[in-house]
Amino acid sequence: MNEKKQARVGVYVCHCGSNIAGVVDVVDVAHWAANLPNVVVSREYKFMCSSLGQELIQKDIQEMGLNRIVVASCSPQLHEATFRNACDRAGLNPYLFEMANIREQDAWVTSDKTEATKKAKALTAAAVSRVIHQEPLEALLVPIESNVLVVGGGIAGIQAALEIADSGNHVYLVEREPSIGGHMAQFDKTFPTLDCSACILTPKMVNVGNHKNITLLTWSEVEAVDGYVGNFTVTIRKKARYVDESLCTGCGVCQEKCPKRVIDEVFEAGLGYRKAIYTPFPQAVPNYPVIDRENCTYFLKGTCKACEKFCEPGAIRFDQKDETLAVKVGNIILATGYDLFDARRVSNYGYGRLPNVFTSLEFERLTNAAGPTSGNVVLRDGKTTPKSVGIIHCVGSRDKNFNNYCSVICCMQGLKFAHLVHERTGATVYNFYIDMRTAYKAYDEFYQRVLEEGTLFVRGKVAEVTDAARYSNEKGKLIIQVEDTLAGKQRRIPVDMVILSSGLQARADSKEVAQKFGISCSADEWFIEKHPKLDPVATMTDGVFIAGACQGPKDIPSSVAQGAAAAARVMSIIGQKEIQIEAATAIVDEENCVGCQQCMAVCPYQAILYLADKGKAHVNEALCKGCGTCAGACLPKSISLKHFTDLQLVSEMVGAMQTMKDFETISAEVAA
Amino acid sequence: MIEYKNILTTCPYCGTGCAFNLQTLDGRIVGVLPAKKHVISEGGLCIKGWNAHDFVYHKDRLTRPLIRKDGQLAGSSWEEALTLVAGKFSQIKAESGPDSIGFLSSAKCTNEENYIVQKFARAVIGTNNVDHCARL
Amino acid sequence: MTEPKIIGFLCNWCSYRGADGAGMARLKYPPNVKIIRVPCSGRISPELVLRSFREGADGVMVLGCHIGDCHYSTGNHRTAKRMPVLKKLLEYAGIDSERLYVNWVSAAEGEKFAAVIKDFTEKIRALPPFTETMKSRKQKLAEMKQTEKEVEWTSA
Amino acid sequence: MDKRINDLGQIIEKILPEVDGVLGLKTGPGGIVAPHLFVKERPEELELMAIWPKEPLPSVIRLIQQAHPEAKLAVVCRGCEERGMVEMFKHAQLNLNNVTLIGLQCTQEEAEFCRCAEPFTVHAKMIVGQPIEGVADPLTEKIAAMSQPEKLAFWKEEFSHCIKCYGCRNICAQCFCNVCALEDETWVQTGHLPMGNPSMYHLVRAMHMTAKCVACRECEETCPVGIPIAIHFRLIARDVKEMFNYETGAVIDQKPPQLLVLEEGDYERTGLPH
Repeated sequence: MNEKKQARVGVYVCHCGSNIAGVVDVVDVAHWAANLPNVVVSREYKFMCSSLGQELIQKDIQEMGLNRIVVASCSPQLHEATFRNACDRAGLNPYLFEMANIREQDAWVTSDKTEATKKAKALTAAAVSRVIHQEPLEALLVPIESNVLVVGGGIAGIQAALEIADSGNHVYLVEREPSIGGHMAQFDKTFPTLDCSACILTPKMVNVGNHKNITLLTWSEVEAVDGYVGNFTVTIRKKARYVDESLCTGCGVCQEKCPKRVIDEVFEAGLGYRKAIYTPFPQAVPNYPVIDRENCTYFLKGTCKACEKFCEPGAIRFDQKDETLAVKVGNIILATGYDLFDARRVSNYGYGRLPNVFTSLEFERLTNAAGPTSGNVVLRDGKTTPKSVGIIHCVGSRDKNFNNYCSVICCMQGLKFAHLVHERTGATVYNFYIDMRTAYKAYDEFYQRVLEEGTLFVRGKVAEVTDAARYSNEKGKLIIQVEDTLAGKQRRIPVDMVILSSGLQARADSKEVAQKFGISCSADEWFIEKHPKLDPVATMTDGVFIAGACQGPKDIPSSVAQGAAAAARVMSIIGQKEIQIEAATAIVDEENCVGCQQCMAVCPYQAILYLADKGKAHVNEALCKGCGTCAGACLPKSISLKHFTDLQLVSEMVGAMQTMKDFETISAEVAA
Repeated sequence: MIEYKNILTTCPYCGTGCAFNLQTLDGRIVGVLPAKKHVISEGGLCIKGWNAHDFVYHKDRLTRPLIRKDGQLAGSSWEEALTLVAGKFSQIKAESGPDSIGFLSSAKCTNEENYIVQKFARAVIGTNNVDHCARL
Repeated sequence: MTEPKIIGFLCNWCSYRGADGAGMARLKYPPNVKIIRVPCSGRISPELVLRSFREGADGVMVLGCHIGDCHYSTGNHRTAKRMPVLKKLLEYAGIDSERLYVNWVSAAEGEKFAAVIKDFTEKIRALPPFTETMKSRKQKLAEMKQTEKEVEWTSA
Repeated sequence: MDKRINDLGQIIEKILPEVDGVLGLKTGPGGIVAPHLFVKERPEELELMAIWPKEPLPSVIRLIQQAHPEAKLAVVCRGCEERGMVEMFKHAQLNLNNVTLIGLQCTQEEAEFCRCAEPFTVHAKMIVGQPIEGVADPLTEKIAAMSQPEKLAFWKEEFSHCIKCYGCRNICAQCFCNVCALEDETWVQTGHLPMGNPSMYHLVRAMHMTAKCVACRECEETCPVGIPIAIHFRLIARDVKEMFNYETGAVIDQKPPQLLVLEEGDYERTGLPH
């Protein structure tokens, strides 16, 4: 209270050349403001933001003992930082400064000069009234842990991990499956250049496996995340492999000898087999196998142990348990990828019911030389080569019944399939598309190439795939019923094989994961970036970044670019060594808090904790972003937002209202 | 054993005579509840009645007489305090007459206590200078 | 005819920048609205709005980011829940609920901001001054007596 | 003799040995009824047990539980009191796990006295009396139907009587804060009567009662000047139900709407611009 009585305010009204002075009578405003309560000095100057203008303020602070500064000039978005720094240089806490926006919100938008001057006075009075109640604040500095957690070992995660590890910082790369590689490891060729997917991916995977700065944790999942940017503690559960990693040489004898064959639903998309002890694919990194407990004969019946018998180094450990480890990291990159849209949901396309309807992933495995058919494109019977193939685009995408969005990759994927079918079988290929989307470098050229190869394109959404033949030429075939919107007629096209270019969708557990890491999901359950254009890999939670398809459908080049971008953002934070935390945070008056927990529920950042022993709320300043939603919600006003307290806002409002009322009285008197 | 009960009493503040229940928990007064069926207050109270219990455990409440000695207030016994007051009264009355003394009584006293105060003023000291705030 | 006095609470990230945008585009609008910057529209408690009315504001504007675009992700969801209830309360108390205006203006919507201010100022201008409507009969009586006295004094 | 008293007495007698206390009402001197904690050490006090007029038992049970967090308590509650306790539970003010609810259904006469739409308990395990339909509140309807100037005139008149005793706040079970915005000069001008228009006191309080008021009418009953204060709260409660599908006290694990983000369709019902 005492301090407020002693508030010594300096007011500085800026001409901004003629930008303000051309409309507002700045001299009048400055003279008038000199009579406001607590104002010690009031000046006007041509350009307050110039170094001379700033020096004026600094000199007055030092010579006249000013302890509050108001500058009436442009928008605080432009020069709040400038003047705060000037105050700081003169030894005045920057939070004892306030700005009145008389340019963007007055001089530039008001035609009448008298009215503009009145408004400038009201805004200045509001700022003076507010600044008296402002309090000095200190920004908190916290050191940054240089270790980084990357979640997801697909191409985006691999790229991010390598970039950071190469810069000399340590990375924990956590992958849920037994090997890194992600979806890319399952593909045969990549569009538009048709490089072999494994050929370009494997070197990177090996690099990750050997990197001295990468701790690779496969067959592991993140259990919990605690803390804030620079200081996260992450709990990771390392699932039991039943193989001692320090002894296993990756020779593969165990897989040979294991008598139990299991259909491989994950890597081979259900088309091939693996053993109960397995690595998902020969180039897996790390190359240690995993025992699938649910199918292992020993775990089911208590006898077998074939793998143990034949393992020369003796690496099999049937008694291995899940391990939990806690790591300290400063930043987190989520690259958790996507799930393939389940084509069964589009029941009229017959997947799961009609054997020769394939999903895109199944087809990828069919064409892969290391796949179940050694790269032969054949029907479900395993031997017949199709003579005609229909490729349906936009399966589950751009569809009100399923996903509204475009899955981005399916057009190019469909074209790639058309090319591969043509190349491997010489079959007639039909592509059914809604719109052909071949943006980006060399994509449309690829489309032209496929056109020239003789693939037939039908523009229209496929209504149905059926085996109910109506005509003799349809017997034993799959009939694609489609409205050809270019020809304007219904068509029935009989083919031997149908490939559904399924869309991408968010991981089934993406909401759960988002909650764990304190970020949010869109309605489609993709992770939300901080800004859709200007901050695509950051999230609303500082220190948590997203890369690749977990943010939305993406092809390989974009995923790689995002992985690298996220790594760059993380390295920029690590380079700062310590990070400044917002000073205008919320604070709880513990004596008055009644512990109703409303503030906790409304906080978008989970920055408010409940101290159960005291029955009070408590703000974690490092997590608080200063939105003040809690202060708006608290009924007894026991939580307040520093620099935007009730008293400050009300004083500002009263300052403006009082000036407006005063002018009203004056004009009424003049009229009388 | 948890002991929660209500004790019916009359508001001490003014002459209206509103009633309320003093809520007590484990022997301590914890609040006021208006008495709904009471003929005078009919379940209502004014702001004074609602806060009538507040002073009981207040840290600033005087719990023993204080005497100013050498410019400092110091705790003393009732015996000492009353002797001092009686002595001063007699002294002032002897020096300046009974009308140099006045009595202000309190709304926080009961009717009977206020009666005693005026009786004391008139019969013992011999003055009609009596007033109080309980005649609201 | 007195000019309406209007207080606008604007969020820092969208609406305040939208207002700056209107300035940068030199769009003209009435000077009646005095803007108070808050970090998020979720910071605006109903008490702040009511206190502005109590202070004599003829209208109060609450502008924030569009739903889904909040800088603080869900701060403006609170606005969307509190303010409709407050509008209803004003209505039940006999106060024209149009005096409280809630809308969403993004940083890019300078034009919308100027239009919104124009519309709202005109709407409020059409209503009687707020403090006038709030005067009790006693106050009005006292004022009448006051004027009578003045008239007597001047005529005498 | 009201049969409910006998039934209730039997229930309490039965559970008294199992709990640390049963909160109910007891007739005191001069026939004045007040809340009382019946304990197994003094079962004879049950002779004096009463059920009417009702008292704000949710605030009393909170008081007792805060002093004795581990105590096993039971409480006799009517529909409104039960709703009140559910709302307090949602705001972490009451641990319902340690409280046994003994429901008491109101009679037609009692419901009419309170102008109560829901004079019955739903969550209580043991219930005394037969549930009845609620009654409509004619006064709320009358005020809702008024024109805007009529409403303004009505409330100006009513609020001009207010003596700011803070009784409506003090008696309210949902007003459990340690400090109160209504005592803060930032919001409510102190030392002025009659209070100004618009009344900061009553409007701020009405906002604070959003999604909290359980229509127990204690505030109206205790108001020394008879202002029908709860009407604002009840009218808003209708809107909250309509906009956010929330009814106070109805579902124990449903969070109050102001604590949740907008759900599908919420926004459309708020009437805010698109």
